[in-house]
Amino acid sequence: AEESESGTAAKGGRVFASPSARRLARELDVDIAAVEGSGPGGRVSDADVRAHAEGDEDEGVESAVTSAT
Amino acid sequence: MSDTQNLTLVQAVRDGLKGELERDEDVVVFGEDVGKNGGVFRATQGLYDEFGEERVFDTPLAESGIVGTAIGMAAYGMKPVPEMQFSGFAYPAFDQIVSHAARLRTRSRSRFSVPMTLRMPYGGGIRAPEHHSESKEAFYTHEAGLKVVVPSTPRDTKGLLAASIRDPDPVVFMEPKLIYRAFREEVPDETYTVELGEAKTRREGSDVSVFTWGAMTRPSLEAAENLDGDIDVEVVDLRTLSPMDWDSIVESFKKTGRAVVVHEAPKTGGLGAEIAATIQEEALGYQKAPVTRVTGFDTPFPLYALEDYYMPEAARIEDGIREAVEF
Amino acid sequence: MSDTQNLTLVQAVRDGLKGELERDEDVVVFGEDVGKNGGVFRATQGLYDEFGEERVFDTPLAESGIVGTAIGMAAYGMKPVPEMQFSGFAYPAFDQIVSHAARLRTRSRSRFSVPMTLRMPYGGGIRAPEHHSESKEAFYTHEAGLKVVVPSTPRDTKGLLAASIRDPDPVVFMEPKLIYRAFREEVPDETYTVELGEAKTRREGSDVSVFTWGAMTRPSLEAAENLDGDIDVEVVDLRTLSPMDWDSIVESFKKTGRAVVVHEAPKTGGLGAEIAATIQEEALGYQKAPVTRVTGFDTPFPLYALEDYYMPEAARIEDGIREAVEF
Amino acid sequence: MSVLDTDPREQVQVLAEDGSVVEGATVPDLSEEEFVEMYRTMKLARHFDQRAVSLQRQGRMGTYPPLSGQEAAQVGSAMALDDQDWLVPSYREHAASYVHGLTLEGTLRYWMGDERGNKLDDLNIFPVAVPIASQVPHAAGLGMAANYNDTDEVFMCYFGDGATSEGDFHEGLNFGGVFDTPTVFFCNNNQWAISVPREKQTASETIAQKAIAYGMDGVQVDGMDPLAVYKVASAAVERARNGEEDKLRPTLIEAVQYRYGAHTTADDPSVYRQDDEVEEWKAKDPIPRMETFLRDRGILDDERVADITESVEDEVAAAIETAEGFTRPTTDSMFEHVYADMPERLREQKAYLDRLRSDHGDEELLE
Amino acid sequence: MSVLDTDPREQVQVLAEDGSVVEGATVPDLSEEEFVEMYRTMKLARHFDQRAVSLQRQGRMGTYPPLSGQEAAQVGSAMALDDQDWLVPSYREHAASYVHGLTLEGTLRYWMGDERGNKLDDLNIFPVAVPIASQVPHAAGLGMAANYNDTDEVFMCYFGDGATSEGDFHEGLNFGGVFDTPTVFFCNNNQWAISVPREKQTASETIAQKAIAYGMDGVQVDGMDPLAVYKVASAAVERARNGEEDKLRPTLIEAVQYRYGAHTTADDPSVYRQDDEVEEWKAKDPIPRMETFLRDRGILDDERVADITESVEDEVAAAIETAEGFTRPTTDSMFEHVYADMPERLREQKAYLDRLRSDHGDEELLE
Ligand SMILES: Cc1ncc(C[n+]2csc(CCOP(=O)(O)OP(=O)(O)O)c2C)c(N)n1
Ligand SMILES: Cc1ncc(C[n+]2csc(CCOP(=O)(O)OP(=O)(O)O)c2C)c(N)n1
Ligand SMILES: [Mg+2]
Ligand SMILES: [Mg+2]
Ligand SMILES: [Mg+2]
Repeated sequence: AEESESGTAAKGGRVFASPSARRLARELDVDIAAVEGSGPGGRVSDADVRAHAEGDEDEGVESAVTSAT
Repeated sequence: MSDTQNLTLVQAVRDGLKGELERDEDVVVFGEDVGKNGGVFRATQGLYDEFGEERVFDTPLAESGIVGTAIGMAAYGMKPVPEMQFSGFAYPAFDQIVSHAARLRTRSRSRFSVPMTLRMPYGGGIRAPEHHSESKEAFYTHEAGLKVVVPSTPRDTKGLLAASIRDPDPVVFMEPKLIYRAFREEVPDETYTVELGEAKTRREGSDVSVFTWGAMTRPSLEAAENLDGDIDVEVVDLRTLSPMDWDSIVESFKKTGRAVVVHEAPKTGGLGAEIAATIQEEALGYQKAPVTRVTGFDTPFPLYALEDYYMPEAARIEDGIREAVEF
Repeated sequence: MSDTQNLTLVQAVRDGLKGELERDEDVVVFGEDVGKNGGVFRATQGLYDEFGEERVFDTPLAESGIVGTAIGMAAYGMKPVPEMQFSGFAYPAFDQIVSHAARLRTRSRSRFSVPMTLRMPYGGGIRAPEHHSESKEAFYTHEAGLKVVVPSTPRDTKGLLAASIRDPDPVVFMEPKLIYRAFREEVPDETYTVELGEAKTRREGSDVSVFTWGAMTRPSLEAAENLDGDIDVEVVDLRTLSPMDWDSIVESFKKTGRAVVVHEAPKTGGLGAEIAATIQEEALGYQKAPVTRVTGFDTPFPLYALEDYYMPEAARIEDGIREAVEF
Repeated sequence: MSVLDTDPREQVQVLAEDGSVVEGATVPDLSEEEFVEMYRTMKLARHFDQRAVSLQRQGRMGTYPPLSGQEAAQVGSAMALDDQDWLVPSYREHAASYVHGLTLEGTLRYWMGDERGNKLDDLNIFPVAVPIASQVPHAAGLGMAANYNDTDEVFMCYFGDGATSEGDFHEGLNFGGVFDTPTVFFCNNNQWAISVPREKQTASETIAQKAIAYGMDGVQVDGMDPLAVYKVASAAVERARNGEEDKLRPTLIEAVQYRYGAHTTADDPSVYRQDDEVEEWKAKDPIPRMETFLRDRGILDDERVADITESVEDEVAAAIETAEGFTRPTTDSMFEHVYADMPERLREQKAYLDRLRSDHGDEELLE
Repeated sequence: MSVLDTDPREQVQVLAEDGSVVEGATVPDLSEEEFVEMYRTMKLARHFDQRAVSLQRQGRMGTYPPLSGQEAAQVGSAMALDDQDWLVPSYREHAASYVHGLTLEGTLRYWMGDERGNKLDDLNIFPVAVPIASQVPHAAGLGMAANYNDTDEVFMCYFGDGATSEGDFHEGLNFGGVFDTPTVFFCNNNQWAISVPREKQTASETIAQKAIAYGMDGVQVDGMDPLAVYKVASAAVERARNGEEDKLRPTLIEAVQYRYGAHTTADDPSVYRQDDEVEEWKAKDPIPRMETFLRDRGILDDERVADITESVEDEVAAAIETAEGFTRPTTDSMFEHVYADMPERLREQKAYLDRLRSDHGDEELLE
């Protein structure tokens, strides 16, 4: 499942984000493509991902964060 | 009369040399055993008979002397095409290459230049003795003033060699001896150039970009085919390693967001490092996974009982591609 | 009698050599002008008088001969410490360094080894003539079997030099001649070693990691101080460039998520590339910005009228740090 | 006067081409056993060489550099060494190395692609040197170490005619002269550097005269005359070991000889040289020459020759069997001998290769 | 018999140390003007040298390698060249280069850290070569190119005594011999390679005799005797240009001389040599020797000597003024001469440096 997911992500259009933001998005189970970037050229930062996650009432967030620590 | 011939890569070297020898009287070909013997790989076969020993000649066994005299000839206005018998035997000439060939233009503010093409077969996999399997292109790409070219097909070989010989600056022309005779391609009879500094996409793909050159191009394409249907792999043959075609690399990467660099040279300090560093510099925002390096090991190239373990082959490249994609 | 002396870096080289010459009869020091003259930088001053010309001697002017004979001596069981007068004059010995010193152990399955320490002053900024300002550590770090060490302080110099001389493998010991006499430090009189392969954090910080070595350590620290209060900069002096202390690099990077590599060598193919490549390999998920490289240009090192433009200095490093932080 | 004082443009000879002793020449003072040993070793080398070439042809060995024609130079010179002395070879000194203690299976192992053939434990033999002339400074350095340690070892350094064009030849001999090292610089001038004939290698009339540039004596010897080679090499070894008034210890010996076969099994000499040239040189073949000498002295007869032939064949056959029985080197060994202590990154690479092997199996990786 | 056939262990001389003509020596056939020119140029070189050293001391120039004591070797040899011929210098041939057309300000410019001093437009002079002996193969290669193009240019290649130990010296001379190049290999044996005396450089009795290793003639000349140098160099140039039966075109000349001053302004010779050695050699000073010769012949008198002294001082002063008036090279020039076409990455780096300069100002960057 993991494999096909990233496979899809790879095909899912160009997202402009720092790798740390991408990792955070994975950890927070956020779809990076859905995050609005606030950086130059719409780049997605760590903060954007966090803001998105907080605005999003996704249940998985907490467990993802815990399992990452 | 045909317009093309079906040639191996080493035959294309020979054909390229022949074309340039015919085209320009200032071109001379020399080195150890390149005359009557036609080169230990037969890359100069027949040229001695055809052009005579003024144009195609053997030298004493002295690499620094070969490159040093080539520099003198080049500064004088000739277009020398010396051969190093194996890239592992170019080191005695290293000072002449990096201190003089690379710098004569800058030192003399372009009064003198060194339009020399220094041919050398490189790479492993042919069950050769010690020191015969080096691939240390990174030594030359770190020296400003040199160009470094590595062909991967017969057709490119002839065109890149012609472009190198006609280039006003010194070119280290590294020939992938593993594939000297591995396959044939239709090569035009007439002379032509393939522009230096331009990468070539050998296979288009959207999931991951493989950047490679020379003898590693074929196993990279093989790996891509093996993964076909599963992962859509782009394979870019860099062809000129200095100056590098950064635009093509970055563009491909921005498309895929994932990359694998494949080279035979040891990992640490190999060109894969420069490619990874540049990618993250220019396209970090697109980067979905680490640029994976599938390379030789950080060991001297082993004697032949172990050489096949040393060199990347399709299975290893597939693993590397999966690693990049599954990150 | 004091326990320490206040020494410059070049005096620490001398003191380190002296300590090892006293400690081990197998240690010999030789090269061009290292005898009576005490070295063109005075790094061997007085050693000829103290130890006699059996232990400290001049050789003919021939770098390949110097390294080649050192390899013979080392294989025999001695601990030769040859000097290349400038790193730019080590190229004639390149074949001996990469084909033999680096490989004798592997080729003989450890029957023979080459416990040689090849000292060479490197780097620019001293208004020297052509070829005297090279810093091509990347040539040596790409060759498996060599260790590469670059000290940045007098105290480290003595300890790293001792560790290099005692090391069973060949060490290219590159001395930052720009700071040979730039400052002094208390250096213990007794001999001691600073372990090879361990980086040293010169300044702790949390915003960004600067990785550097040798003469670039001081301007890096200066840049960090200048930015103090604004940006909290960590400065890591790598000290051993091969084998590299990857753990320390990655650990620092994981803390800061941003990095700048500072070196004098040309950018393309410099060690900055390997560091950036490894960081993204091992810690991509922590990466907030591209690893920025503040380096020399991809040109031959210029004559002195322009050299200060070539070399990174504090202002340029500050810019690089800001770039990494403001990404 | 020492034989080393011969004008470098003349050629020292003891046995004429027909095996008779040249007029006025003194035969070196060897025992009958030693003479026979010299003969047998040359025969062994010849036979080994033929078998090795055929192993390569059959795909049972990699590229191999044959020595046929060069037996006298190798055996004669190496027999001039004591056990304590060192041999610093190029890549063609299989016979010289054998004389100095290397087994035939050791030689085979190396050319079968296994670095353990270069380990040379307990032997005073330096590893094979492929980069031409690069071993010459090593030999000078070994001599400097011996001087420093005040031993009386001698170092016999071999290289070809082509090697004399390399900078390392020059630097090595110059160091030898300056530091007065106990080195014998032994040039196997076999007339060819692959396809390049001796005359194109240097405009110098002889190689021996190059010694003048280093202040040492140079002497030319008939390299297909084992007794002449032994004589000259012994004199050079003696001078290197014990010195001689007004003379430097090192000597440059040019042993004039011929390579009958290809440069290596990858080479085709018919492209660059005529068969009749080969035939001319075969008239000087050291083995029949030595055999005649020994028969004339009543040391050999048909029966002993037959015995020797048989024992030589047996020895070579046994060596091949042993060599082919050796296990393949482990992949670990590739990582184990880079540094005394394996750096972490190398440990990771070793583990990665192990993983690759277990994931894919050796067949796939070695395809 | 050519003067080049002199035994390499002897020394060719024309002027005795006192300026008289050595018995039996023939004075080269130069006009009065040429003799005076020779004298004037040596004086100019000496004066230039003293001023250059003091410029360095005052911080107005970087490291500089002085030539005092070596004027005769440089001027005598360069005067043997035609305009069409080439000079392939090391780093100390300021006087030879001057004779062959390089301005003094050109020389100063280089040592003032500006590559344009090495541009040498329209001059048949190769750039300064700092890596010792590396220019020797270049000179052989230039000669090969001239042979190929069937010109009759000659290439005069300079190097020091220390340089003869490098592999490149050996390889260059060997190529010269094998390809019979129109090269004069001119060794300025000034007794020292920085602190290493000639005797430690090689065990060879002379440097001239090293020619034997390459099949060419080697000849030793009193390098502080401008007429002897001119004579030998002319003979070598003539042989290089036109050939001679049974002789190779190239010659190795060893000009025995002495460096009065430091190796470079960064060197302190008092550490490694005695003042009285310097004084001994000063007795051979070429300038008074030549002056005596010219006075004896009635070509010079006090007045002309004073005129020459003054004109030399004026010329040097003017050159210094010109050199100090040159603009600093642009930072762009650093990028412009790496390749014929600037690669994109280099263009970016150039733009980056421009940005740095405009952001920070030159003072901050150059601090
Ligand atoms: C530095 C270097 N350059 C080139 C080669 C390739 N090569 C191998 S053997 C050989 C010829 C050597 O000739 P010679 O020194 O006469 O020795 P021989 O093989 O005849 O014994 C050459 C050119 C090499 N091994 N090393
Ligand atoms: C390859 C190389 N090694 C070392 C040096 C440093 N160096 C500069 S000049 C010199 C001595 C040269 O002596 P010599 O050839 O006698 O020339 P001289 O300076 O006496 O004219 C040395 C060792 C160099 N420039 N190049
Ligand atoms: Mg040979
Ligand atoms: Mg060399
Ligand atoms: Mg000198």
